[in-house]
Amino acid sequence: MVKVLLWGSLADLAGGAREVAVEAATLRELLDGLARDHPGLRPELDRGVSVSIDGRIYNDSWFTPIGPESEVVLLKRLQGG
Amino acid sequence: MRFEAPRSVEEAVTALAGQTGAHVLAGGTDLLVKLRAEMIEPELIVDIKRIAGMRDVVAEDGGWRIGAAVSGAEMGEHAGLCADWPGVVEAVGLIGSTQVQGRATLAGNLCNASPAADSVPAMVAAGAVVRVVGPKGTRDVAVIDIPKAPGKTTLAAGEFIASVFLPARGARSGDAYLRFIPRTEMDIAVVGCGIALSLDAAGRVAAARVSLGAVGPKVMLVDAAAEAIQGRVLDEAALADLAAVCSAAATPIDDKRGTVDFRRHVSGVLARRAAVIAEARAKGEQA
Amino acid sequence: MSRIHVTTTVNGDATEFLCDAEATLLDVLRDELGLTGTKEGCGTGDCGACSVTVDGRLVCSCLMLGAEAEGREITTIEGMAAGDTLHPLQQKFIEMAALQCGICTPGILVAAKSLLERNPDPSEEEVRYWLAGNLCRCTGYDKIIRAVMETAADMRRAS
Amino acid sequence: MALDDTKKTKDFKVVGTRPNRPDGIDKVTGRARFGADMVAPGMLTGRILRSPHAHARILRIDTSKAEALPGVKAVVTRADFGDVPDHVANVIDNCMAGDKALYDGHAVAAVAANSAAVARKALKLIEVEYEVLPHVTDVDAAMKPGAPVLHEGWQQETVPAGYSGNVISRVEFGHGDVEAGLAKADRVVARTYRTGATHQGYIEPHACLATMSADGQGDLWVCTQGHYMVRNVCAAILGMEQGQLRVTASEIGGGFGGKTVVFLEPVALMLAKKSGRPVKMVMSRSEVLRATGPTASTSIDVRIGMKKDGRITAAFAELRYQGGAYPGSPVDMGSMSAFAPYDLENVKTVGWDVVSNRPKAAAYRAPGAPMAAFAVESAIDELARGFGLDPLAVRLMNGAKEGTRASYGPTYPAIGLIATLEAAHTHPHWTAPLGENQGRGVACGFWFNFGGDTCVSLNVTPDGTVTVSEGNPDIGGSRASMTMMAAEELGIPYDQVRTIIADTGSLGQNEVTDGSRVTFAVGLATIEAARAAKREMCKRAAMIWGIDEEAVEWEDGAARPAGPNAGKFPPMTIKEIAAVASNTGGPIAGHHEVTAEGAGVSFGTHMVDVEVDPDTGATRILRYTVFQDAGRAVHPSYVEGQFQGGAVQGIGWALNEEYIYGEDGILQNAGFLDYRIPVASDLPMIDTVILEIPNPGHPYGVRGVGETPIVPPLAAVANAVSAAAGVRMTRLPMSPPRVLAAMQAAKG
Repeated sequence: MVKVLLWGSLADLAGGAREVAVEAATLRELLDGLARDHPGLRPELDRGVSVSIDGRIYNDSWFTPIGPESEVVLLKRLQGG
Repeated sequence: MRFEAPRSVEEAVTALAGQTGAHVLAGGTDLLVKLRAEMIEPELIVDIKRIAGMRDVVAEDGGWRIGAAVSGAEMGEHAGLCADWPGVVEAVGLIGSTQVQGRATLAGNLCNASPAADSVPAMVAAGAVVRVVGPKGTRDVAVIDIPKAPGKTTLAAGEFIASVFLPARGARSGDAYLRFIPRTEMDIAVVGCGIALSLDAAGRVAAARVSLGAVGPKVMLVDAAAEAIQGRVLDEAALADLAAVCSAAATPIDDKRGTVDFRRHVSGVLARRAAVIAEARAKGEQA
Repeated sequence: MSRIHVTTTVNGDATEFLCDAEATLLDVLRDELGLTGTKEGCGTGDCGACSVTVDGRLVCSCLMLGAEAEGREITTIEGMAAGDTLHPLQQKFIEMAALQCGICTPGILVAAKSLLERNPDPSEEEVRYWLAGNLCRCTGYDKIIRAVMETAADMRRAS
Repeated sequence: MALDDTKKTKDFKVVGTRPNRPDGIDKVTGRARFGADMVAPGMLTGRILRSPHAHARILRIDTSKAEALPGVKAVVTRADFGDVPDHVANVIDNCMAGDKALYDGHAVAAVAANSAAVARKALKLIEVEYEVLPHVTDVDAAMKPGAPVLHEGWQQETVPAGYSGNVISRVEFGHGDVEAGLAKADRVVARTYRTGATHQGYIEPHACLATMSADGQGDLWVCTQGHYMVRNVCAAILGMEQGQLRVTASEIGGGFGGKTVVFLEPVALMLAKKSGRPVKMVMSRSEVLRATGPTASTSIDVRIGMKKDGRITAAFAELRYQGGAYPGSPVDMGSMSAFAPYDLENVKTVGWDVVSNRPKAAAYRAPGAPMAAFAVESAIDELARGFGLDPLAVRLMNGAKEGTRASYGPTYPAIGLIATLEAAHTHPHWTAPLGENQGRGVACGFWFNFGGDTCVSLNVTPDGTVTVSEGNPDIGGSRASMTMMAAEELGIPYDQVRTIIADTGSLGQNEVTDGSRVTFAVGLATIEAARAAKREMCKRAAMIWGIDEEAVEWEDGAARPAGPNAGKFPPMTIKEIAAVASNTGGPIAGHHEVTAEGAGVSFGTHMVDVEVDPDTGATRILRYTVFQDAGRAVHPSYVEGQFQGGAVQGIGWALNEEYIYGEDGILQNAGFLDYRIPVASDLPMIDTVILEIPNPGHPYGVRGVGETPIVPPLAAVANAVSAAAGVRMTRLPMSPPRVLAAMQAAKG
């Protein structure tokens, strides 16, 4: 199981837990698992998120591997100028 | 729209006579902005730059007659003007950029009738007189009497300014113009102040003219400011009185460029600073 | 509404064109003569991107009518290099990275050349005030000012 | 073949030098073609009619008189676009108003005519019947119940009850217990800060030239930060297949985030479609200011607690950003970046996205971060000065480093904040004497940086020189940087490589030039494309020599036999291999397509001295130094240029730039005269110190550098002005009337 840190207001939508565990070995499995296990997160996931895996930020790459000990943090989808 | 570039004043007067929607073009730095913004839709533009004398600076009665199409840059390169009326030259030099200086004129700045025009308070302080030509002939008018309201002048239909006359400077006299802008260049004056003064042999103010711009619907000549320093050495007390009178005389509005309080306060600040410069010039010091 | 016939000199070449009375010199240069090196950034004389010289005097071409060009000598950025030999300012701007996007560059070069023709040894303050009407949003002006001053120094040494 | 994954500094031959840019001569001679410089045979002029109201229902648009005007070839309104896919609905509504005009300058109709004069006249003949509605432009006013609501039913589930419908979303980040942390502080600063809306202020107005054929093929020439984005968005809006619309990026005259969205392009295509003629559209400066760009105006509450030794015990910020007429203000980024430079036990940010009757905010260089940094860095400065502590020492004590848990969640890898602070602390600027009415300010800033979809194609020509095609408009010298990285990797001289920006028909999808991504992501793809070409050239040499591919290595621009059994062959240069490419399997190329991830975050520290005129409140910038981590400076001159340009944009934001709306909701300063960006005479030289803490996510260690430099200056200047004026300035811009009023109020 991968532990995923949620941002504050996202935690409220996941039942209040700041950290949730998801069975996932890749980014895609992680996002699918979150949507499945925590339907309250779906609107935010649909709007798009970025994911920090061990301090590196990923936006799109589904098959980015995630280790069981990886630090995984959901972030609002990054924008730039 | 038609464009004409007459070669004589008479031709220009004829072209303008009876023509509605006619505009005179000298430097064009205001006119073209309005044209582009569709604030005006002229039927006719009369370019006066090709009229003989319009681009000349001529000595006259100890003063200088400046053709209506003489640009700010040309004034700044004229040694006689710079020596006699540095405040007026600096004021016109503050209008816009180097590029705008290549075209902008005293007459145009005056006829644009913006309350914030930089050269106008300086001309008013200098006691400048413009020569107006038109269908009814020629008349000389003090600069202070040209602006009527924001964007409006006292010129009659078909009239235009042919030249600006800066009188003889007089002994122990100097002028200065300062304005406040948020940046160091390229802004419209938030407050402007022109001062011309003469000193007596003892260094007291013998005569003064103090003008303010951008703090009322049109440029103002502040007689009370002149009275406040009349007969006095410009010491701290005199300067403080001058500043107070100017702040009190200002009748500004709040707008995107400044507030009432700010403009009142800065009117006094600029008057004080301009007076010091004018005094130094009157004493023949570099300032 | 008939168009106005204008005979003038552009970058040393005798040139004729027809223009509407309300067309600016900038419109004429860009749309009639194909000289698009002169840029329009504002149309109100506030940005300097349209700088050209008229009879040697630096002006904004957006603030001058095309019809006024009759009999004048206009110089634009396209007239700055001699064939494939760049003007020293042009060369220095490239070497010192004095441009990023490059939209303000033609106007700044025309203005800087005009400055150095009048004042071969300008102070930093003089360069900054001379160019105050040429807006640049990319560079913060630092490298532009340095390039103008270094070019002036090079040109003084060479003369 | 053996290829090192990362190069060490000492190995670089091209990277780190300062060659002339490949587009230099075009740009100094006026030959470079920008958006408005293109023409097409039979071209029409397109123009847009814009709303004179801040908020109005559009009851009726009658275009018949305009259509009847001789010379008018097409008139377009929102109705011509019909239904569009959801993801571009707001985009087209912003380009052409639907039921309501939502801000002063909102487009309501467009014409194409055979001259500009006819087009102008035609606009005047379009009759629009408006029902003027109440409007709101201030962020705090827009949030209040009872405020005029722009969009009914758009509020997200994240917003609690009791807020105006203009509040679109709420977001919260952080960790620890802020209230408990504040209780431990020796002093808590609690203040509200406000920033005005600023515009990106690029000197080149938006421009494009569109053609549409009857068979559905379209072509677009446009100044944009992302022509692939333009293609995808326009195709969706016009119901075209993406492959049928070819977009070519012109040279771009500045963007800073403001050219990451479409404004004219779908309209120009629709006009071209209806008229059957090419249509060119160029905005005026007032259109640029009224209807493109700007950034959000903000209102931010900050509470920070500090022990008297300088340790921060807790930090809280509530950020309210109005992003104009449609959702999507950069408040999320502001909330995530606000406390990113600090190692905090207790931290929380709350962000509110608010709509109002202003043009929709576009990204502006590190979108959302400068305002947040202004508030946070001001509060930290006030605390440090209040305790008599060195503001840099306080930042060093609390600064984030490798292993710090960021306020937005993740744990930092190697980062450069402390390096910038230490460089600032030991720099002579920090201890230089100050005169009367002068003050010095410092502030830190952070930005994420991105990667994203990227394609590069590298081709070896028959004579052995190299062309590189990339898909990101070159906004500040990136062709030079790509050329350098290709030359570095191939071991050939810089002048043997030429890089071009390819059109959308020539490469796969490329993310917009944004997020400081290009030198990082396109650089990465360029290096990988070069490596692919090298592998191919090693293979060709191996064929010629009759040895194994593995026995060939690439060094200094040539294939060489390597290893004990490779045999003794003289090296084959790229030119020699290219000359016989047709005999050894065909043309040689390398290409790389990637969604680049792993852009390294970036930090900077700025230091500024100012003098404030006590009589007028006018501020003069006396000295300015930027310290920033660039990871690896590929072309140091362009890195410096980014630092300097970002700093000066921030100075403008701090001192003079702002959107000024009247009571009527009309923008009062839609021109460069009163929208006051810094001019040359306002500024000193901007000194720079480049730190290089390599990004492990890039083969050469590159980090994006473009955005971070605009984050610290708002606060750095505010801290300096506050020190010089003797009063804390909490509102931007610090225009002279505001500074003077604050000084007078402080005197009592």
